[in-house]
Amino acid sequence: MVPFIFRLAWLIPAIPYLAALLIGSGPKVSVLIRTRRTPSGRKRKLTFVQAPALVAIAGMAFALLLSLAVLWGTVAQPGVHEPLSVAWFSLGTEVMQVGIHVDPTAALMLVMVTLVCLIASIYSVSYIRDEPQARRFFITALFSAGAVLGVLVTDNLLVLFLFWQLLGVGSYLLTDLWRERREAQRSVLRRFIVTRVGDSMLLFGLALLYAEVGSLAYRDLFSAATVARLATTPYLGPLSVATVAALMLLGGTIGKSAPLPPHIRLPGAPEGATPVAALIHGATTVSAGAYLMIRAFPLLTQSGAMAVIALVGTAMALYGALRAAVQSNIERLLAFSTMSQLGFVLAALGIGAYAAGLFQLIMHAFFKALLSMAAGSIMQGLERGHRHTSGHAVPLHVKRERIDAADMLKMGGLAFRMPLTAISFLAGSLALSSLPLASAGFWSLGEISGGLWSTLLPPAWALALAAGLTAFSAMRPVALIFLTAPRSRAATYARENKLAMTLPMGVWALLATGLGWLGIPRGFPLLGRLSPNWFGPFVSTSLGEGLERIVPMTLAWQPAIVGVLLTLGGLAAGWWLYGRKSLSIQGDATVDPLHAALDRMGLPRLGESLLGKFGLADRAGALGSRTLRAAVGLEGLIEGGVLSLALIGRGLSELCGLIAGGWVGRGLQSLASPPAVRDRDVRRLQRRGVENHLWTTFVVVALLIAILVLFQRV
Amino acid sequence: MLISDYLYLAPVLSLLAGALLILLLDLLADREQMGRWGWKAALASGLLALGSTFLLGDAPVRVLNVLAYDVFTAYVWRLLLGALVLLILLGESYVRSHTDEPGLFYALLMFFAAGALLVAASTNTMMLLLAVELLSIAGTLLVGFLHADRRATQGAIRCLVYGSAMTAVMALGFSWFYGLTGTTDYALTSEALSGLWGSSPAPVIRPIALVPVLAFVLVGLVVKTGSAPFHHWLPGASDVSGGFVGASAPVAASLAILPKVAGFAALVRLTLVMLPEALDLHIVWRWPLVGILAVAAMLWGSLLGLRQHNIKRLMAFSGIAQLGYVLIGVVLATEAGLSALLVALTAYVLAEMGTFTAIAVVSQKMPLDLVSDYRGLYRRAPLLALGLLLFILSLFGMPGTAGFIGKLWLFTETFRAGYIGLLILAALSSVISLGYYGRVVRAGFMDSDAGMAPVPVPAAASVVLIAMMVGVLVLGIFPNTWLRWAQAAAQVFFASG
Amino acid sequence: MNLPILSVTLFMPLMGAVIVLLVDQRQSRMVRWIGVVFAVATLALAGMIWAATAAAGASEMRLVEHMPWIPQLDLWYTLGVDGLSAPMIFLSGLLTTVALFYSAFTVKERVKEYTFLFLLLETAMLGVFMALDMILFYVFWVVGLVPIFLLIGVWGGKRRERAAIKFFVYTLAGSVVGLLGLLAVYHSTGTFNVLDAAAARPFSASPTWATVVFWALFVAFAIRIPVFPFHTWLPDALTEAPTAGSVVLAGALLNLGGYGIMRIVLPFFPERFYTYAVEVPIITIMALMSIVYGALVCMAQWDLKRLLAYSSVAHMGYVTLGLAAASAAWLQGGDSSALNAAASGLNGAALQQFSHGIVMSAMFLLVGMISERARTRDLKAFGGLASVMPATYGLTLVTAFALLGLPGLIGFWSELFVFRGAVRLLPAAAVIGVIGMVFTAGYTLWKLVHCLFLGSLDRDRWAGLGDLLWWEKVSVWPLVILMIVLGIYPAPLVNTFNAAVNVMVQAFVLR
Amino acid sequence: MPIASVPLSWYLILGAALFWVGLYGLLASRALIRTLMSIALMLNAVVLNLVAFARFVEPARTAGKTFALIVYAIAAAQAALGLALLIAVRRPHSTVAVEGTDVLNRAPRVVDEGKR
Repeated sequence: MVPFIFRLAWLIPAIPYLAALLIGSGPKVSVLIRTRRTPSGRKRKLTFVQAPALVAIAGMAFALLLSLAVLWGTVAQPGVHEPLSVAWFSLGTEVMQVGIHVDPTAALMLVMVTLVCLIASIYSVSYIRDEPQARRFFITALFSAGAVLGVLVTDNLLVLFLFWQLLGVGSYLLTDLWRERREAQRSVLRRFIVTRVGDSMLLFGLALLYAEVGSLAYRDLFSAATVARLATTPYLGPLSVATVAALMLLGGTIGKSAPLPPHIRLPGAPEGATPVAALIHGATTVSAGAYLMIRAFPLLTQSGAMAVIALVGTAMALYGALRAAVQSNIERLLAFSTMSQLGFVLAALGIGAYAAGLFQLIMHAFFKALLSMAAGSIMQGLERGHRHTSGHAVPLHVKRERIDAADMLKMGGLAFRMPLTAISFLAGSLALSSLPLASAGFWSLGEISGGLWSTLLPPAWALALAAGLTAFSAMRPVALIFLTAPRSRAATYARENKLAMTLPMGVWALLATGLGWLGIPRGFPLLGRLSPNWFGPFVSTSLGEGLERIVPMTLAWQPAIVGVLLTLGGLAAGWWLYGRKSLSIQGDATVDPLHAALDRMGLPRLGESLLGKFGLADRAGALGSRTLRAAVGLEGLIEGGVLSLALIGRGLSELCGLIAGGWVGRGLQSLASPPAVRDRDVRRLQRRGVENHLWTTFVVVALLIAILVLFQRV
Repeated sequence: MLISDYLYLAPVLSLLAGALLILLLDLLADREQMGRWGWKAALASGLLALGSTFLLGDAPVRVLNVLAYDVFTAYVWRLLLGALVLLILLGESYVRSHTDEPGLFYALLMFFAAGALLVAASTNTMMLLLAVELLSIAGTLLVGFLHADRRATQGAIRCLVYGSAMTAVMALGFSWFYGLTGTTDYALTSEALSGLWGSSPAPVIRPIALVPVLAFVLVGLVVKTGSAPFHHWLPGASDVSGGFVGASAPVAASLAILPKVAGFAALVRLTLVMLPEALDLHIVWRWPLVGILAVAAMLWGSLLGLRQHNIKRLMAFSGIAQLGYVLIGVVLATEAGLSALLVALTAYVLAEMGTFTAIAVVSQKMPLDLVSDYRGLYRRAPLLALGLLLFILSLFGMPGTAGFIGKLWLFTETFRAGYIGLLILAALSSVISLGYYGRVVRAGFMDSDAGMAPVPVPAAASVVLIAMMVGVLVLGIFPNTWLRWAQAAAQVFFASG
Repeated sequence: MNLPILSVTLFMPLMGAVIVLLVDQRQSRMVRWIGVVFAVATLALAGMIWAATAAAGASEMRLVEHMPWIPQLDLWYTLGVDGLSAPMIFLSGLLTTVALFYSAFTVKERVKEYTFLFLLLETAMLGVFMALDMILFYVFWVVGLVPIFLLIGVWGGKRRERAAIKFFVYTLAGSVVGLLGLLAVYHSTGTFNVLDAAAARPFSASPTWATVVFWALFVAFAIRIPVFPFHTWLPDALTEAPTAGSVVLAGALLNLGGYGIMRIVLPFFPERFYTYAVEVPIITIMALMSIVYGALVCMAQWDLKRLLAYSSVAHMGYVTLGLAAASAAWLQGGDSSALNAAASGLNGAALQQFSHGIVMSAMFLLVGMISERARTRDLKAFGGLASVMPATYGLTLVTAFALLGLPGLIGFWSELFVFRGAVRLLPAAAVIGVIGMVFTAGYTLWKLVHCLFLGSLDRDRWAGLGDLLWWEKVSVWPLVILMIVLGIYPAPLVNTFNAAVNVMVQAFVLR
Repeated sequence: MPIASVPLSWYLILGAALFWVGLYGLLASRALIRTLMSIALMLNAVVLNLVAFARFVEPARTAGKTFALIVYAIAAAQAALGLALLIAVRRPHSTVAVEGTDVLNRAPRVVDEGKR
């Protein structure tokens, strides 16, 4: 039974694609599920659950079921399974195999991703307004979901890369969602290209491994023997193949996971599905990126890149947290916090804390999903409030004042207007801030900083600082959105959303907080006994034998205390700055106390640069256009080179002409130009017709021949 | 066996007879009748001559002690006579519309051809001189054929002055040969020359002193036959310098084909029969003398061709370059090299014939013969344009055409003989020649035909065109038979020695 | 099996061309369909050839026909296919078919000559891939230039004159150099047979000569690929050619260059190739310049077809890079990982040609369809076409992704293989080449997708453009399907190439 | 001194001198008549050579003399032709093909530089 389930794992990524295909080509039916009374009193069909949504939900549910079955299978038989492997093509003397790889890590990730996608699909049903849009939305969503599932089930870096790239395409297809919006498209493109930088590094790494090992299957690449060999094979200068490959994979991961999700929501854009899209694309992308690192863990541990990974992770964590702390746009805030969280994961892997990293990754996916959904709910509520204030009588297509529903400075006091959302968001925020005991994040974070504490001290401090900042930026939106008084009319009239939206959030909130208990380290006082750490041993079976280099899940007490203190401090600071009293409003704009504080401290530039108004993109653009101009100029040069060859030919020809007509040819030329004929010469001769002279000539010549022929005795 | 000797002269005699017959007819018939019958009579005698070459067999024969009839001669004669027949066809419409003396034209053409045949076959310096003179006088008259026209006459004068001077130069060279050996026969000269320095008494004259003599002969022959760079008269004969045609297109074609082929045959004979291979003289002749001539011809023709705007001049320079390549065959002077020479020469004749047919047709409409007159030719006369393209490609050496086979063989043999520099220069000149070939093609195919009238193609001309196109292609793709002929012809000089 | 299937295939289009010549000018409809029918027949035969070669193992020459052609010059009519040429033959057949089919609906004037030239061109291309005699190879190689020259010159765009002449002079000049090289090889080895000559290693005793001849041949082929400093004819030619002409030129004709290098230059002069790819890395630099520089110029281009042309240059750069990488294995005799890397590089080069053929043709078709509708090629004039031409948008999107080497589409494999070879054998070049990938993604998506299809639509101008008609879809779909199918399951293609490449690598690597 | 005792080289030197004089005349002269005469001079040089050679090399046979005769005949033919052409140049513009006149009326469009 179990092998059979594993064998079916390939269906998991296939299902979303089939569903997408079905939606793309299927009949355009809409199912009416509800009618509503409009203010004018007439019944109008308002809300549909479209066939696309149904297909998508059914597909994701099926995928989830399968994933759960696979997870069950791995629980029953932990360890690595490769139930399927077929020949793909041959290159050189090697045959490339492709198949399925199932292990606890993959199974957990599968469940996580399918679950997130399923919930998000259900949740987005209430968002989607019209059928074509739904179609496009679900196709892109399913595309991405399928891609990340593909990344998870394959046994082969090549296939992983394939799906990895499809994931990029999935994000890219968002452009299709916003066909007419140039700005959004441009940012999607920009993101794609940035990702592409990472991808090309990854491809390089892949090519390197392929060339050195002759295969890209995990079992060949990450076997102890291979890894050891790669670690000792020199490649570029002092770097070994393993190191270079690890760095390249790291580049791929960063390229995939670190860039912000596309600037999704423009002020006043009507589509509401965007946060969900962001969730699916963003969360899945991040998981895929980190999954690569987790997969390649055996290689990383043997390479010289571990410290680099840890440092990069720390830097990302700190940077993301810093930037998240100052954002006033909720979506951007969440995006930067995602980046920061990925940094934590990388840092964990960098110190060899495999289980902790994975745990952090999964937990993050859960609470970030929660936060995203809550943010979507808030924005939706705000829009409803906005519609309420601008009146129902105005038809949809008439242009009216737009609001930026993601701007937290325009919110405030929503706790009572949207209580369910508020509770969910709070739960997510606390999880994000890794508040002890109340969140899943605490355990993993504690472990990571503990690990760093014992190996690299300065990064450990940085990481602790990042945790504090994360806590601050988790509290900040809570305070800004839900506490004090509303700061705009839309916020004043905002309303709680329908159950289809709030219920999934509620369920999710419970999950997000509860799951963390699965990973409490054994050494933790009291709780360590209460809930034995099942997670670590379970996932560590994913690693092949001889590769378990996992930092024991001990909890050093110094970092733990520092971490708790910093977290609490961050939360308190957030509340103190934003939740204590209403923000002052100057004119139209709300003053952000943080920025005001930074200004007062004489660091205005800091806030701005953290907000991203640094102009780096412009500079890069200018450099780019200079390069392009140079390239085009070079083209002219080459053309000129060819032309000059032609000119040399022409010149030679002129020279010949000169010789022909010049001093060398002067003698010849006197022959070449007809000699002058003088009149008096002619007059003497001009008695008979010319023909006769010609005739004479001829007769003479003919006679001559005759003479020769007759008297041929020479 | 005097009678049988005359038998071997049948081609020449039938041409002369044809010429005399036409002259006779010319006295009796009026212009209109002549226009109708003249070309037919000429054609008949041309065909007769051509046919008779096939009846003569392959065995080498010395005719009247001054001519050699062998496979080589037969090959060249057939080539010449084939060209003659086509020239008659080609000239037909042109002559009818351009002159009131059609009979004279054909008669001159026949004399011209007869001269060419004799040049190709002669094995005696005296005979050669005489035959060249016949060729050159008939040629001069042909150039001046539109004699009422002043500029045509000037072209003829130029021909005459040049030609006569070169006759003198060549004759001087021959006189020295005679003086050294006491004979005018090639083979005997060769023997005598080898004996000259082999004998016990100290030689009268050192071989190096003969180099100027060789140069005289070479220059004279080559310039007379128009295959070298010194002959401004050839482009000049068909030029537009005064804003007018020097020679009509059929005449230009005749000048471009007959004397050159004949001249090459004579050159080959001189090289292989008269100059004993054992002697340094032979080497001197081949490499510095003929070789330099070849290089000069190739580069000069290609480079000056670039400057031409008149298509006849352009083709004349292209012809110079082409014959420069052919001269390489003389430089090699091996059996294969000689075969290659014949092949290249034949390919040249085919292409040149075709090109001049096209030019003749167009110049009936637009007598200035500027390249720009060919604008949009593809839309005005597709057959003409395609033919022109094909011939030009053949001249360039495009694979699939006869020109390629010739060049390929020549180049292969050159490589084998180790004349790498020569080869590279030939390739270079080929590339340069693309410049002007490209211009013709561009005018014909790319330029718009706005303001240009369609060009009607006379039936005879289209027959020639199609025949040449087919010939160029067939010989380019299935050249086996042709190559066998050429090999057989070349063997003549090597089988015995 | 006694049927000389290669000859039959080779002369099938020529026969069609002759028949076309015989049909009356006015019956253009009939002419068109004769052309298509013959192209389809050839394609079917080409498919059979591929299948037969693959079935027979593809590692050595199959279906060989050998008879004297011009014995006096030691020329043989020798045909044969192996895994390297069979797919190329199929590709040429496919693209000609697509081009003729598409032209059957678009070309209105001088249909007869047009069809004739296309069929002639097909014979020439097939001939190059089949010929095993150097001069036979050369004949087909050069003969193919004339039809394309006329296609550009007569049916081309506004500036066709310059483009056609440039093409003519450039390629013919290159071919003269090539001929000299081939003659030199003959001089050295005494045979015109490609395989024998390769086995004999021309000029192995004389490095100077080997260098000279190597460069002559390399330049001759490099002009046709085209490689960086010799590429300037391509943008003009591709821009001015009619759509179908661009399809065949970009898709099939450029492959001749790479094929020539694989078949002739590399096996003949592995050590020279090694020298100039590794020790004095001129070739490698040329390849990298093609990649990076081509992509940069693409970014600066606003003319749709020119853009594609430069993108062609950039993509063909990978071919050269793959070859350079393969040659770098020369010194590493016994090392099986180096051998496999070299095989990978060669496979990558071959595949890149194939995939470039398919993808670039599809792109040229699509772009041609758009620009012919819009009567402009200026990218700045477009935007938002996705809403009026959804099918075009979808197809272009897939093609663009194939162009930038997305896994799952055909373009990816070649890049992977090339890099696999380069990473192992030419690491520094691989680093730079990888950067080119980023650029490619940039201009492809930005120019071909965003500027054309996204953004706001100029309704006054483009509302009436209309989506693809049935025959346009029929022309593009086969290519797109191939991109996807071979992208997911490249084995039919890769295994065929690989069989031949393994043999080649074994042959040229120093033992 | 008797004729017979004049050595061969004297004849040859004279011949060469004549030839060069003729060549100089040919190159230097712009008048057709003079040109033709120069050519005749060159041919005469050849004849002198031939006769001298015939006398000294093989007095018994006739080849050299025949050659000399032939060269004379050629010179005569050339002279005749030259004179005929001379007259043709000066002949009034009477009968001319139709196209000819037409062309003359068209101004030359391109000055060809290839020929000076």
